Amino acid sequence: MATPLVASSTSTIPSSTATTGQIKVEFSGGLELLFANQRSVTLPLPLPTTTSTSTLATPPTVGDLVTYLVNTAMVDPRKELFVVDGAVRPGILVLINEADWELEGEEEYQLCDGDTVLFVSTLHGG
Amino acid sequence: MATPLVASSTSTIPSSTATTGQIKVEFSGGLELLFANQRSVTLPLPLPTTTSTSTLATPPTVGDLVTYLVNTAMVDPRKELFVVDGAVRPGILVLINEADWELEGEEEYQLCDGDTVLFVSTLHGG
Amino acid sequence: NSSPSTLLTPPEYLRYGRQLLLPSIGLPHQLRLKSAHILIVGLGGLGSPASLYLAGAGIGRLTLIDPDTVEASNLHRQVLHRTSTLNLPKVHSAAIALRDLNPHVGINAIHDAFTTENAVSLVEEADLVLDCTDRPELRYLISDACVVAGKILVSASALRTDGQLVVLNNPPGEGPCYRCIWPRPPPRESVTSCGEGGVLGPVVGAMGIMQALEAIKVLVGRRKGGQSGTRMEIFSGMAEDTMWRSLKMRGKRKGCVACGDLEDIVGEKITRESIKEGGVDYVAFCGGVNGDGV
Amino acid sequence: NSSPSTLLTPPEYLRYGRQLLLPSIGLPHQLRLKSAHILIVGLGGLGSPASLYLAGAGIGRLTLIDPDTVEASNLHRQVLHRTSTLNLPKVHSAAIALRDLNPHVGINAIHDAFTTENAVSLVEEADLVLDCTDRPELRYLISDACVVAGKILVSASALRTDGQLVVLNNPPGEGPCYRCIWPRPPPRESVTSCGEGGVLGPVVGAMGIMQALEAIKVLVGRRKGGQSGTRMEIFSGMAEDTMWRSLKMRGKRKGCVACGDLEDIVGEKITRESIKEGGVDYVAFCGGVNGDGV
Ligand SMILES: [Zn+2]
Ligand SMILES: [Zn+2]
Repeated sequence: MATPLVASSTSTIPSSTATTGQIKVEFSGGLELLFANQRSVTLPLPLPTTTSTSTLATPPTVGDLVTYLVNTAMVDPRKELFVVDGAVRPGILVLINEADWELEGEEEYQLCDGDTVLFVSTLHGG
Repeated sequence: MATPLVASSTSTIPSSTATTGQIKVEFSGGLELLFANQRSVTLPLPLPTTTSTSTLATPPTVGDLVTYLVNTAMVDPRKELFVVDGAVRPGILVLINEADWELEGEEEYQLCDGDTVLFVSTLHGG
Repeated sequence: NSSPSTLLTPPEYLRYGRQLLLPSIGLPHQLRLKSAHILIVGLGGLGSPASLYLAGAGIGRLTLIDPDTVEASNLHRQVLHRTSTLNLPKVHSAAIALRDLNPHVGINAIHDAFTTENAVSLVEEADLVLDCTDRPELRYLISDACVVAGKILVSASALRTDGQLVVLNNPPGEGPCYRCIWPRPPPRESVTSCGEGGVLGPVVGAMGIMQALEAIKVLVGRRKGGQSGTRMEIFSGMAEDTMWRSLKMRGKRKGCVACGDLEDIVGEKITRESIKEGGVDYVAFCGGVNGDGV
Repeated sequence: NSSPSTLLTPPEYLRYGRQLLLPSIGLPHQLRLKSAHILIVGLGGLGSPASLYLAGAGIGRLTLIDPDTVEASNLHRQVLHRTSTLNLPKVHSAAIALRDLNPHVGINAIHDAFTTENAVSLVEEADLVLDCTDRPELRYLISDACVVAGKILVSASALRTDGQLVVLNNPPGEGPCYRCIWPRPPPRESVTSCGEGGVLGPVVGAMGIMQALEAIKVLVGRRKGGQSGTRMEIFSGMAEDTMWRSLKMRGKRKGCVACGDLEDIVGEKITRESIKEGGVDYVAFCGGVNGDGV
């Protein structure tokens, strides 16, 4: 079966920030194929990343989530199918709590406990 | 247009219990026709009823909500299309937060702030 | 009747190529579809798209039963039929269309009512049943027949601009049946037919297509159901915000007279024999006058 | 071309009786449907059910355009066509079926590609447009043509077991266009066609039926849209829990080269003339090689 996105050990995360909540990340329109065929995963806040500790002081943003996903969680080696030039590639919509992220501040939106972030790859077939 | 289900004045409700929250009540499958064609209404908790003050001490139940709806909110005089023998009539499903109320305790379920109660009339056409 | 098919012919490979590509279908599941026999009760607004898409997908055998003939007032929503098949039995009109859509599908057209007498034997011959009817008494009868025969039932309905869909008795003996969810019938005066209340074509069409999809999902193991896994989809076609909702339904009802355990039942358990011998009066149960045709 | 119809004939009353009963339709809205002219671009998996249900509902005139002919691998999902119409142009196969379903509908079948040359004039003649195509470059072209012609666009797509649906430029000049939501095209390597990825029939069928429903809702004033009222329905056909979700989309994009205000646009605004005279190279924009047929 698929490798889980979240490592089972979270002991490397400082305890002061280890329990601020969790978010749900969902994939649709075929993007789940890039993420071990998982349509929905739960991630802790702050994000389980060890590559950057500078962001621990402020809540992670959706931009941080994208970085985490492409660097750590994505199993498909074709990173350009998710991120191009450091941003979510054209043709992928990002929805924060079922609303277009443009309505919420795009990359800069700060993730809160209970948020759902949905990545939808646009379909063209018919 | 339709008469709103909730009276605009809530001054008769004791202040100690006036602000415990609100619930969403929804109608589907044609039941909205019995309620001034409203698919969705918001009600305060405790319920805006003056017929029974004895229930103010404990949170209202879904049973209390049904009584409120049939006595106060329902505009169609054919009460038997909603309640028969004091209970929701056969053919109407009650969903508490999108789950069959049988999973939640049926009439006895105590309403909480933010709950959604959905009444669905079963359809038979095809 | 539904012997497993072990291969596809070259024309079938060509025809089903776009669904053979899908990881959720592939050759093994295409063969499962080919070996399946589905009973469709009712060839109206639900049965039209359901049968079209099931025939298209390559279900090996479809049995169609409906006592009605094609009327002009059907054609706004029953898009399987045609102006040129007006007055034909619906099952014959349907068979013409479905055989031309996909000649690899065996079509068994029965121009008759679905009754207590033929219910169980028809259901027993099939692997899966679609309830595409329009009356509560038929809905109870179909469900009871599916329970005694141990078959999964894909049930849908529509009226005005609303629709509902649920997969029952899935898997047989584990998921709730129609009576578990609706143990008592609706009062007769609360039942509105499409003839009385009207119905919008794409609304009933959407429900029928969803039935075809759910039937395929059942056959390829992607609709598992179980004691607590039954969901009902409800559709509000005219809504400007959320149109579709997925509701979590109850499990089996202890003491259900159709699917409950014998020791829990108060009264008489419904059996193959009681259905067939008229021990269950579906019309009276639903508050109607007998002679209504069940 | 779409002069208002002021009455229904007796056969039409009979045929549409079940939808005339609906409060949301009734005679005034049935006449609105009868006076409407809808352009359907693409008669494949989406266009098949969309055109069937729109013809059934009594849309006065349907213009169908598609350059392709019916192939065996279409028939699992393109249920408007038949084994007996294999190799016919899809629009002719469609016209046969739709005229027989409802002879009261005028069918204008164009066996040709939808191109920069004919796009604007075809869209201008219609009241409403359905995008039932399968390639990004056509989706941008159709949207641009709808913006310059001031028409509402009902756009849907499907692949594998997923589908998407959105009503764009609704009302014209107020709701977002395709470019507002997708200002930059997807990289060519991320675009998968149904031929490559496969598609399940009832999934694309559900999306096409939903297009017919949304078109009817637009015509009868039940899909108002506006600057912040655009939603996208996304469908996960194989999901065992929630299959349909309704997402709140952004409004118009300031500076959109198609629908933005002139003073906000960096670069050249897309106009009727720039489309027609080849000033917009849709194929190159979408990363393809010219000669692909737009
Ligand atoms: Zn039962
Ligand atoms: Zn725009």
